[in-house]
Amino acid sequence: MPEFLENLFTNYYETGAVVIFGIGFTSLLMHRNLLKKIIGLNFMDSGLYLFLAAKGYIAGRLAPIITDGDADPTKYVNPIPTGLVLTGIVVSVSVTAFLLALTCRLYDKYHTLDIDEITNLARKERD
Amino acid sequence: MKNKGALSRLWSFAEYGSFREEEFTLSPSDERHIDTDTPENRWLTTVQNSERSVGARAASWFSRRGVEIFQRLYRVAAVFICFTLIGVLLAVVAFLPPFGGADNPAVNEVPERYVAGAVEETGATNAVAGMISAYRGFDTLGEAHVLFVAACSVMALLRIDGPARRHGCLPDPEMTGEDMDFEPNSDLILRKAAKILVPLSFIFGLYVILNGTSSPGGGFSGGALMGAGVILNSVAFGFSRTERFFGERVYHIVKTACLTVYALLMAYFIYMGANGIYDHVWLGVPGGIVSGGLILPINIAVGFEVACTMYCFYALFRKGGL
Amino acid sequence: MEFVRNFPFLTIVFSLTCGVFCAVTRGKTAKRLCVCWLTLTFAMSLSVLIYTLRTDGSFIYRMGKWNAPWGNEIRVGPLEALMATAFSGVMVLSLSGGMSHIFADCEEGKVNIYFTMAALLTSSLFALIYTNDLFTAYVFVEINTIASCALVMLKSSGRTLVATTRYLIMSLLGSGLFLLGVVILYGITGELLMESIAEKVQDIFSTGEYSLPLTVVIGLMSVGLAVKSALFPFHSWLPDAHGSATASSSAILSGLVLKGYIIVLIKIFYRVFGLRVIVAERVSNFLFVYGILAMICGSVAALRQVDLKRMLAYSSIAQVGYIYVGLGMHSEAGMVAACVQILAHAITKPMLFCSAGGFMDVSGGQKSMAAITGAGRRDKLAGAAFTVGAMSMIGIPFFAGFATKLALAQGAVGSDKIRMTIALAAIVISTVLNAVYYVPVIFNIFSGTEGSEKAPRPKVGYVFAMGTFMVLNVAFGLFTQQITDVVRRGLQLFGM
Amino acid sequence: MTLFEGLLLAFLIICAISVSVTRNLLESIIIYMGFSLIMSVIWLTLEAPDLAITEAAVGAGVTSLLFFATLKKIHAIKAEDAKQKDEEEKHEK
Repeated sequence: MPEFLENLFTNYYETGAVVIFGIGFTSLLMHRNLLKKIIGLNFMDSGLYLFLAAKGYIAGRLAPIITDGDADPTKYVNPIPTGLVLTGIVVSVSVTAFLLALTCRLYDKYHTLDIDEITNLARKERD
Repeated sequence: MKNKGALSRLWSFAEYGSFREEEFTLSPSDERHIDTDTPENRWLTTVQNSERSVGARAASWFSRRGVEIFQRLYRVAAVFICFTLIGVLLAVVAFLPPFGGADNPAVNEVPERYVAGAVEETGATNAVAGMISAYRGFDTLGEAHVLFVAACSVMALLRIDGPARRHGCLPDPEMTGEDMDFEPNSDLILRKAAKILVPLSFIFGLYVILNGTSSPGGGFSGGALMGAGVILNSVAFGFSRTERFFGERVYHIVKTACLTVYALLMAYFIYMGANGIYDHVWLGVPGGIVSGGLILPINIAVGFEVACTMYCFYALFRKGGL
Repeated sequence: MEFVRNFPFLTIVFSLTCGVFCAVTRGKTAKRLCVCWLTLTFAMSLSVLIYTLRTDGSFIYRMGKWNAPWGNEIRVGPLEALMATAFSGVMVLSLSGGMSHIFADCEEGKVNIYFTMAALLTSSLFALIYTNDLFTAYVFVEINTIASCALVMLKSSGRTLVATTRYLIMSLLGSGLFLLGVVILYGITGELLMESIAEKVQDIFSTGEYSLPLTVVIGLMSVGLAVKSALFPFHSWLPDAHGSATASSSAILSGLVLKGYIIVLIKIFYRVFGLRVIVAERVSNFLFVYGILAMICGSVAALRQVDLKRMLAYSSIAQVGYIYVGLGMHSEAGMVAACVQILAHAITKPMLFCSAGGFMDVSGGQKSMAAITGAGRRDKLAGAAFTVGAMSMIGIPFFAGFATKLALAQGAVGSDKIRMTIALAAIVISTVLNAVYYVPVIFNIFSGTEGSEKAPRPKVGYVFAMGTFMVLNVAFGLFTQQITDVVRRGLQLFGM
Repeated sequence: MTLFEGLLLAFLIICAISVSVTRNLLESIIIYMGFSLIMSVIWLTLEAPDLAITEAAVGAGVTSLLFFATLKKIHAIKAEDAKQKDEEEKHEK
């Protein structure tokens, strides 16, 4: 068990990332308020990206911007996770905008943000 | 059959926290249709009848007691599932290679070449820019289109066509008098600050885009900065002032042009690369503005697309149109 | 290099551009642009299929100047080309089969966005079929998710909005889990390309160093993609989304979108982890059990529906169960059965949804069972198509559905005894249940008087789509052996 | 682990939890904004300046703005509802 905790402490960024991911996942799954669900989604994504970026960090190295023509790979951190997270951030802002637009429309129609209530109201109407 | 009913209720409840199927079967509109007792429908009615009476009783019982019990149960179950998820993931983290280690599996020949070959092969001194727009350019093409898909969806949801157009979703502009959009001369501090900040964010955004090959940033971040500048402009001075230079027509032209140019550049690059044809792209001076070969035009195209999309999101949310 | 090798890449990239152009044109122009381009992609995919069959091999297409672990690449073999051909063909047919509904259900100024979404969806499906890189798969999974949600949402009634919200939330949970799987896998192997990961995974598996993370990764990816493809316990978003959308959207979503994610899952099983690891980790057992449950429960739920489209949606859940049972048999015959089922369902379910759209047209826009009584006599084409589709779903010989049941039974006979018993029993029960809920509908649509409502003059596209679907279905039933051979050959090349 | 990094991570987790706890939507959005800003500092400590810029512009900037715009719209609809209700009541009297 102490070894387990020690490992967790060594991988502290990943540990934090996983906890944030879990909290975000919980909010996305459980919250009935749509806005909080969306914030939860963003937390979940941030947790994921933190995890991914932590995989690319190498202690004591610099950001992968080559200065003075010194292209020695052992001096810079891994650029792959950074690039992937960049893609991920854009994806998550797109999804957030889409969900928020849906929220606006739903609130306009049903005057509530509670997804369960909205579902019940929607079921009563004829499509 | 009834067990299945209860089971499926449980499942649907477990996933969404509400009972769905029974309610649907019993929704008044459907009942009305089945109850039209024409001879042609009789088979259907008999099929449904026996089940429905039992189902109705069960449903009413559920709606009285079950909902509360299951709601509580569902919360407990969900919390349990989430804690299990976190626990499992923590266990995984404990077994992963140590953070920041120089001999982790992720440190292999792939990132090595991205760093070592960045200047010679892509002409970009920022290895991240070289990686996302040259080595793995196809991913980034997809990413730009994710943003485009989202912009189209938001437009389909929130754009208001027809006479109500000008006032947006807010039905009467006088009613929301405090609303800044419709009362441009609202806040002195904001306007004074915007006078300085708007040009600044434009310039900074352009700087980030143009220097994306040799310093942190690139199309996406620079575009977001420029988009923020346009948004700030319309917050401080009202939409009418932004519309002078940025209306729906401009938006469509810029976005289409940027995405088409991007796709064509990428197609050229991929086609040449895959067929082993030498492409006559000058890589430029590493570290300068004109560097990175195709990365610079790609960054510019992406940057303007992102700026347009960000403003488009905001305008659609605030007034239901560009 | 032959020029035909460029076709997969051209279909992916220019479908994106086609979508961009559709967004700035008016409805009618966008329709023409989209349908023409998709027909062209069909022709291109067909020629790629013929090329791969003639050369009897697969090829790797480098997406750029750099070779695989550094650059992106796509991989094309007979199976991929077959899937792409079928998907683009079904896409065109679904669009033209429900064209009048698209124009009726969408707001007038927003019809073009429908075609934008259709083009982007096709592009992402192609990318998912061809890709050889996990992160590319993630990016295109996201495009697929947003575009398919938008297809549901474009018929903007309250119910579709709610259905879209739930669909999107569930899909995002799924993609979150999938991406987490990719990230952990990147952490323990340091690769994103499928082949390189496969090598490292074999090492890890034999040394047992990261065995727990590996198990969790397989679980996360399977659950994530299962949520998105509506495997049984995660299915509840599907009936709402598929039942309330416009006819073409339901057809596309049921026939193609669900399959896209399953293809990614098959790729991951085959090319990333390898069947050996999957069997050893017992993932296939779970998939098998849930597949069986989906077959039974989906059919039972379909039995209880009074709404035609919801019934078809529940039937989709059962059919997805068939695919997962095939995946869970951990034998090659099972995989073949799963692929055959993907194809058969992709050509059958869109036909059923389009004919349901036809019934709604002649029944005053209603879709409950009571309202469509006699609809098959009012719209004879839709009636015929529905009958063919229902026959296929029940599994009458000489229709497409029979082929899958046969392949699945063959797969079951080839695997161990418990699986064989359960699978065969489930196939029989599910066949009976299918008959129980499809046959009354057939009687219903052909019973009663013709009614006063006369069908409007059918559109050319609609007639063409329905006719082609019927011919395809029968042809699939007749040439099952040949198709199965192509799939088997493709799978052999797939694993390499 | 330096104290600074530990503090940042702890702050992130506190933000994530407190959003679930708060009742006020505006508060939770502001908390989200803070979360994004802290996140962009964390990207800097992880030697990823590209991400820091993007997160600051996209996460803390545009996403939060979209949240605010949504909330404002919701409030506008709410206010309108209340007004309508008042008028109806007056009408009844």
